[in-house]
Amino acid sequence: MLAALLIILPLLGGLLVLIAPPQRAKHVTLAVSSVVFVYSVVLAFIFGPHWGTDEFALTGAVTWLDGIGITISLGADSVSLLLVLLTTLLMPLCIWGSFTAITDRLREYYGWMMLLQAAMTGVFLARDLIFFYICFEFTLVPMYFLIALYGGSNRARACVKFFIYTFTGSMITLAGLLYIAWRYAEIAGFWSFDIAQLTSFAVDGLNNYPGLSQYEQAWILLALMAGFAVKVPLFPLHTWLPLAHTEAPTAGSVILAAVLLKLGTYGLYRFVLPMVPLAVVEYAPLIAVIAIIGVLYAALICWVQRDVKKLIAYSSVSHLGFCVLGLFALNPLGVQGSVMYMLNHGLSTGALFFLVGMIYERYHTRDMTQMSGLARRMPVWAFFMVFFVLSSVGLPGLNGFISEFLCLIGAFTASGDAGAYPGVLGPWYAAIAALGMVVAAMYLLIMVGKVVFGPLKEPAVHHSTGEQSHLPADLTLREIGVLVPLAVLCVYIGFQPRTFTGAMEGSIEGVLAEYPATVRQQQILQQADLPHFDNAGLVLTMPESTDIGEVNHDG
Amino acid sequence: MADKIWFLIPELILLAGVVVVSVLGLSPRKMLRDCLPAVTIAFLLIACVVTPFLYDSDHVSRFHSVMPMLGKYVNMMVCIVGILLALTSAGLIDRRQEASVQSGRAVFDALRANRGEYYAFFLLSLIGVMLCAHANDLIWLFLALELTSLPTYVMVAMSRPSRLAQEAAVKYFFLGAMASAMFLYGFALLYGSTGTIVLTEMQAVFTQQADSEAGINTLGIVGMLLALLGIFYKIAAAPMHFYAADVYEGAAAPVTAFLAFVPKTAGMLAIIMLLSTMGWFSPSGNLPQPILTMLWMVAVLTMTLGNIGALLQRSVKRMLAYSSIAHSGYMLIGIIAGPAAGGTGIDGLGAVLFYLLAYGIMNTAAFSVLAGLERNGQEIESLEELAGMRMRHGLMAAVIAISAGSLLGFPPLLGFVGKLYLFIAGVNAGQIALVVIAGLNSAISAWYYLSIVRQSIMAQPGPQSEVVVRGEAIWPRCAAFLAALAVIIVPIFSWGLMKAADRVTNSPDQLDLLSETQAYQAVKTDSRNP
Amino acid sequence: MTTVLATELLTVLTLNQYLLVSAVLFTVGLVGFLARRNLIVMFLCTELMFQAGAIAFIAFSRFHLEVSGQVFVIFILTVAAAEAALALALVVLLYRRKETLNAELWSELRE
Amino acid sequence: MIPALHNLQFLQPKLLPLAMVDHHHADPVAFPIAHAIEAMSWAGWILWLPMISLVLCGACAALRIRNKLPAIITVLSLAGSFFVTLLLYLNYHEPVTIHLFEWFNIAVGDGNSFVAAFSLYVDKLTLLWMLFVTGLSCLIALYASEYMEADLKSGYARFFAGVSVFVFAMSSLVMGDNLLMLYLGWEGVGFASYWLIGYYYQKPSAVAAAKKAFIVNRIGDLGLALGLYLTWHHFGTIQYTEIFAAIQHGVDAEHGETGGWYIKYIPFMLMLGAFGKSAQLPLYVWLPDAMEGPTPVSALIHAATMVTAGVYLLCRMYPLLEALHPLALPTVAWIGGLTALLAATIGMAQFDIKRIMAYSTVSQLGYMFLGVGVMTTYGGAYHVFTHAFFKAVLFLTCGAIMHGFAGQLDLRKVSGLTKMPGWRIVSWTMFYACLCLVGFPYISSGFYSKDMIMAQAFISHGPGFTALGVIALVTALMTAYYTFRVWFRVCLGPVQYEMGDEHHGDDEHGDDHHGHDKPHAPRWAINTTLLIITLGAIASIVLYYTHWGQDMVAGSSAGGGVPSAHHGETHGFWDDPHTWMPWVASITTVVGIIIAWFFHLAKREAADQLKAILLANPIIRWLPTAMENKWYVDELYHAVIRAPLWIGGHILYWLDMNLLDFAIVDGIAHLPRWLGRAFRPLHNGILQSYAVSMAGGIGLVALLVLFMPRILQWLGGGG
Repeated sequence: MLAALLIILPLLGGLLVLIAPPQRAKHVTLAVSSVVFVYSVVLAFIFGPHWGTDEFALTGAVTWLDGIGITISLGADSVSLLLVLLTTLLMPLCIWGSFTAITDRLREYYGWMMLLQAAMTGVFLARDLIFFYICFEFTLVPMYFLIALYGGSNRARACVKFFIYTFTGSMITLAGLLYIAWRYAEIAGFWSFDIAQLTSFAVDGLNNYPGLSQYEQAWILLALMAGFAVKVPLFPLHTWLPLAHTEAPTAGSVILAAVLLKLGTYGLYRFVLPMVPLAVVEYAPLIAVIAIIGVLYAALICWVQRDVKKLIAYSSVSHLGFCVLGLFALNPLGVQGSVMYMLNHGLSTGALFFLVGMIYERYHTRDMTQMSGLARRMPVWAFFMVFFVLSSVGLPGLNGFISEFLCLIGAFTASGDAGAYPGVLGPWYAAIAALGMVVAAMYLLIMVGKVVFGPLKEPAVHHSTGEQSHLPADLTLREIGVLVPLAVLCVYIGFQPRTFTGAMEGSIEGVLAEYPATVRQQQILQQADLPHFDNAGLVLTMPESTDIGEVNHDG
Repeated sequence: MADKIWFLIPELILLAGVVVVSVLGLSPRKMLRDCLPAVTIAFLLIACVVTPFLYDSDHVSRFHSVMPMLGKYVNMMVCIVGILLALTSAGLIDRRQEASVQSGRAVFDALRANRGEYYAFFLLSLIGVMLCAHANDLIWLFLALELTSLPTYVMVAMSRPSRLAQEAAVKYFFLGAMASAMFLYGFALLYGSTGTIVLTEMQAVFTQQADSEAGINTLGIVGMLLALLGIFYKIAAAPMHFYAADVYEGAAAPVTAFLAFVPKTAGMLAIIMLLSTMGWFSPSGNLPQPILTMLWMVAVLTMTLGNIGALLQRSVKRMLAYSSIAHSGYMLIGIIAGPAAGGTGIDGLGAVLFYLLAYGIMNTAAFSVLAGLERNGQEIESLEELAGMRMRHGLMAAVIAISAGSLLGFPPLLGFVGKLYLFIAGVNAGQIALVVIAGLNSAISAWYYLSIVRQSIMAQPGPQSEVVVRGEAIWPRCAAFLAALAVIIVPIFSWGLMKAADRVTNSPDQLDLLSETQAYQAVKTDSRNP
Repeated sequence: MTTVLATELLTVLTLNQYLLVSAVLFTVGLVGFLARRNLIVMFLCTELMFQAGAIAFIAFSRFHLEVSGQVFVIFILTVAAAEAALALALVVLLYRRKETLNAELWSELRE
Repeated sequence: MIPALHNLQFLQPKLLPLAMVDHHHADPVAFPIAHAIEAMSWAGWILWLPMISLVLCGACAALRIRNKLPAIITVLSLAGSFFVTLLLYLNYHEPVTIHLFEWFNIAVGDGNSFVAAFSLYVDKLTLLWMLFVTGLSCLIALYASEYMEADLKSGYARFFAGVSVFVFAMSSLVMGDNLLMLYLGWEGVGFASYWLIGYYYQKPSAVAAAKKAFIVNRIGDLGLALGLYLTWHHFGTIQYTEIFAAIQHGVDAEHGETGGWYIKYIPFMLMLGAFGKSAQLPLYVWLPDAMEGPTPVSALIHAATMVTAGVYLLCRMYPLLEALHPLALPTVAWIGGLTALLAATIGMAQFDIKRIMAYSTVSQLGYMFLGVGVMTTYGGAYHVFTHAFFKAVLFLTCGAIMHGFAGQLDLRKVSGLTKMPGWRIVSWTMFYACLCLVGFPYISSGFYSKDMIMAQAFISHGPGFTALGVIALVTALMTAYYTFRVWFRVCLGPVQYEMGDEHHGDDEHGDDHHGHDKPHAPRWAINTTLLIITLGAIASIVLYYTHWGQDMVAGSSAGGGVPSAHHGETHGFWDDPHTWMPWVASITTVVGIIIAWFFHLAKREAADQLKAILLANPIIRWLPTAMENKWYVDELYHAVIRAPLWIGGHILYWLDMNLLDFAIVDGIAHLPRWLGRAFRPLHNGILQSYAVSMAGGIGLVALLVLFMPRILQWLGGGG
């Protein structure tokens, strides 16, 4: 039950905050979250031999609703542990970053942060569907209150929209998950929500009964996408995001972008890909097209934004499109890229939200037209801004490039004729999505050009709010301290992605285990329908064994 | 006969309580009058404690009922929620009179005092519910239902000295009488179809009919439909739900809480009793198609109409009234699923019973907050009056937010566990569409539950909410706190409760099957954690 | 064949005819309940519906040659009496308030 | 030689291009391929030294060090890099790869991995490029240490950090042993260019130019990325060694079939990248604007080194270009030729000397592409080499003028530089560089390299190559004209000048008007640098005669483009273009210089008269106007690409907010509410109406129950 402490400690921290004096709340939470971070790093070492494999370690379970098969079972494989590390790293930074921004209702604020951390960690560690769902949903509550109590002027609308949108989606997801569990129960004779069991059942069946049919899988895919796609968010289900981001307090935006959105992609990775391979193979092109539309659509919208924060929010939509595209490439490169994207987007977009927050704390505005050339007033800030923008743009040598590149090359090579992992996308998908790279450079650099560079123009501080910022013109050491770890990681990942990609290899191979056979099977079916389906000379290399039941693990 | 009396001991205890409180209520000594809620609670506690000892296997095996174990769970549930409700009601009745007695402006006049009667009716109604669980013939069921309802009519009327309360009572009573007539007529047809009023015998007859070529005869089906529709009035299910909003709004908050739980429980029990005669325990295990169709439609209509109705409300009580309608719809999923559907040990009825308890607790929490605060001597009602509660009454704000979350079915609160169980039961019975509709309904309901949260936690106090103060009696707020605590803590231990709810609906011969399933699950659990 | 005595008429009455009467009574009660505005009349209509049930019970009891249906009727009458008492009490209460028994005037509680 | 056009097999879907390309060499792609060695990892210091310099400069910036320390650090480390490069050159025996550290290594199934390590691919082409890159960088950094001294208080460290980044990125571009490392350098130099163009970040034009450079380059990078993906897809590797091995192996048995039809797009995708980086049509527009950066940057990045990356890429990937598509090289040639011509026409009509140099760079880059395209990679690479030196000199002299005259760059406002004290070195090195640029016979390096390219255009057979040769000659004429137009105007003639309005550095340090009223001549750092680089330019003539350059190119992947036999065969004068080309080119050049002399020195007013005449003529008027306005290409791009996208962005945003969010999402969210409102009248508070509703509801339910089987049947039948 080593992993359980990752959830329990923040919960205890939350309780501790409630009894601490308000002015000490931030220190308490910072201490607790730092301890959790250190502990998670220790766990990463304890996890040691399991890195690079698809095994789950740090497992443990407590029975809860036994008769209906619900246990609280935890465990981590390499991907989930990495995401846990991302969470535990960001949380102390968020708390540290909020020291001056939050001035009232301190205990509640930090209490919610702790709860949020517990819930997010729970999502990544859950090995039981229902426990996963509980944590997945519960993240809404702290976020709701963070926006509702500490947000901007339009926060009421933002938090309700955020809540209801994601809640609606996940209700449908719950139905889909229950359906899988039911089918399992029908055959097994008892209910179980163990993710591993259900996954193996969904694909391979149980006791000589077949797994889920393609028709069922399609419906389940739809149900699961309803929840996860909203969370990601995929076009056209993204409209809650800009609003929520714009209104949330800085730390809230950071967490929202860095971790909460990843819950959606993590859901896709953990449930959609392994559980419904037949449907995924059938609908991956459609999802990829939606993702690509999202990439370009959001990118163009970013271009015309005036509010910096909204711009970055829309850029999240655009970026996560790449992430989903990589996921549905269904080959190791794409999925590696996608998981890397989850980490990298967390680091760079998180940092960008921090930076915007720092500006907002000083000038109480984020309107691009009101400020210009801030590099002159705050060179350190400008350095970090440009740095993270470049990371976000995908400059090689920084982290963003790694993931973007892998996602695109994954999608590119995901054509039916690819060797070990044939896919259902292809060059065109990647080529069109890659236009997003260009547009991303446009809108981000235009933003930088307007805000960071150019002749100095500082917004008049709104006296109506009555609060003159107590902060110095440029960043304080605390603020630099928040950004530096992120920047260091960005560079490290940029030059040593192997640390991470190698760690995830096994898990990703496990997730993709079904796909080569499934795709080939579908190709055979398609070919039966259309003997000359590609006049461009695409020749299929057909494996000798085309039995879908036989899965070729290592070729 | 003795066996029957044996199981009625809790009811008899409460009956004694009725006598005691109605006498005590007339006492000229204020202290005695003031301890009426305590006395009520004491009797409820005794009844609750006594119950488990009654259900030993020896007696149960001699108890000829469709569901011999049902009473155990229901008695305890009713007593526990009853305690919360009694706390909520404390200080409600005769407030004006007591105040003038207190200030010395008037002397106590026993003829004008209602407090004793109120608690007597309170207990009588609870007795009605308990009797529903023990019913083994139609007469008993009919009388139990009437015993549950009739006191509530009076309670509504006496709950507050307001025209609204009386209007509510009239509507409740008249429409209730119509509904009673309907299910009575349905009972008559059922009797006509089977020639017996004893439920176990009816069950045998219907099973026989179902096995025959002709199937269950039309008279029986029509009678069942009519009886169910009549009883739907008790659970405020569509289309018999129209009264709910008005009545709940008109009655005082504690009584509304009572109405939302007690008649609903009685109705659910009656529905379970009636349906258990028809199909569930037959070899096929299914309800007849028309019944199922009707239940399905009613479930969908109920939850949808309840939720969309609630969306428009500015009055919290009205909103919760509609939400109560919607919750009946959710519970009907469990009814549709039926007991032990699919042979996987998931019991739809258990889910309903568990949900009733959950609903009783969380709903009481919400209403207790309304009862515990007041504005100009009136209990608070509208959303505007909740505004900024967080700053003035932080604990109450937390309670109402928690109960709203739980009513919404938000994990990991009690309402979620209940709803999850219902959904699993529904899916288990193959009712995927129904569960999806229920899920979407939950999403719709998020709108108005969130508006409660938003008003109480986020909004700044407005002119209407600034004058909201704590009520005189501390007990409603205690009830609110206890219930909210339960909403948070009970989920952790809910499997014990579920198991209790699960076993009750199984007839004795099925208990063996259940233990087998559990043994299987034990094996499964072992294989999972080698 | 042309002249039939009333007693004979009773003996040839079948279950269906009783049920028909019961159903008609029930319908009359229901329609009356829906159509009339006077609270007392409305209450009497519900009584009609109750009695329709009672008639059905008695008819079935005779049909099945089983007494419990008739026992049920006793209880129905008792409950009806209880309801009547309650109804009258309420009606009096209301009449004191508004000096009218028109049900439509009591519609303060509404959307 | 080149696959004949009538061979239309490439249009057929199942193309196996390798089998069909008809090479003009007996063994077309025989060049030594590198093999990995363990030793020599010290070569990594070429990359690490600039990196260290970057970190130290960053530290200087953070510590607010306001002296020349950053410059010293940078110059020393770049000198170190150059030294290491030199060592590498001296130790060079055969092509090798040197592994530094793991970067990408991802298993992709079937035991294959996607590998892209930080490894160096060292062959002669690499060394050729690295020698001038590191050498020139070091010198130009030295130059900048003086040039940038006005900015000591604000951006000095930032500038040298940028230079360090650039050298690091350029080194990885050139030395990487795989396409991904090349891509890293590719984007890296783009970023360095962004950094340095936008150095004067308070100048909106500089910021805009930086942005434009980055974004236009990104379009090229997109092509490069797609080329990379295709390469990976087809060859299953992105490492040069393996790609070359596959190419040399001929028909690739393993991947030949699975590569599919799109394999033949690899060259075009790579080309797009090259066009972006090397400012060719249609992506050249960023380079003239890039002159907003400090002049050393223009000299280093936008003239000598970075912009040649495209040529490097084509040389490096020459075997692919040759093998994969018959039209690949002709496309390069045509793009190059047209770019050369277009840029020259624009260059003739500009007044800003730095911009003229910029257009001349674009034009000369066109020559290089032309060279590669007509299959003389040697010519292309050699022109890169010579151009690096003389163009650096030109820019540095321009920079010196700008520095001395407070930002004055208008050639009409500075005159008679040779006669001013202290400007001699500047004007005469400039003179020599101009000679090189125009390719003055025999004494200038440009003569040799340009000649090689133009001659080869007439030798090689390809679609319209002869026309390209003519275009190249016309361009040479124009080049001679506009180059000497600058020199005659600025350096000769009466001593006249008008100071610019620019003061270096910050506005806040306005007291620092050291050069505002009278010009100040350059000091030792600038002069030394100019002299050294000019010496380099002269030295490259020697290298021609020693066949050093030819040797360098021949031993590399670009070896297929080194014509080997043209000196051996003797024909009539007009038979071998290499024989007559020097004469024709020389005459063209001299004519150009004479025209320039006439209009811009002998009779300066004639130029204005000519212009007036041209402008007065309603038929021809558009020509000078269009030339002066750069053929309106920027405006065209704005109207065709940028504006529609921008408007599209606005439309999408509007739709996003109003249609998607408000109408659809909120609309759906409000459906329940509307539905609720529809049911509201039923709750009218009247007892009877409730009863009626209940009864009606029961009736409805009863009806539905009755008819449900039929409804279901109908639904089932209908569905």
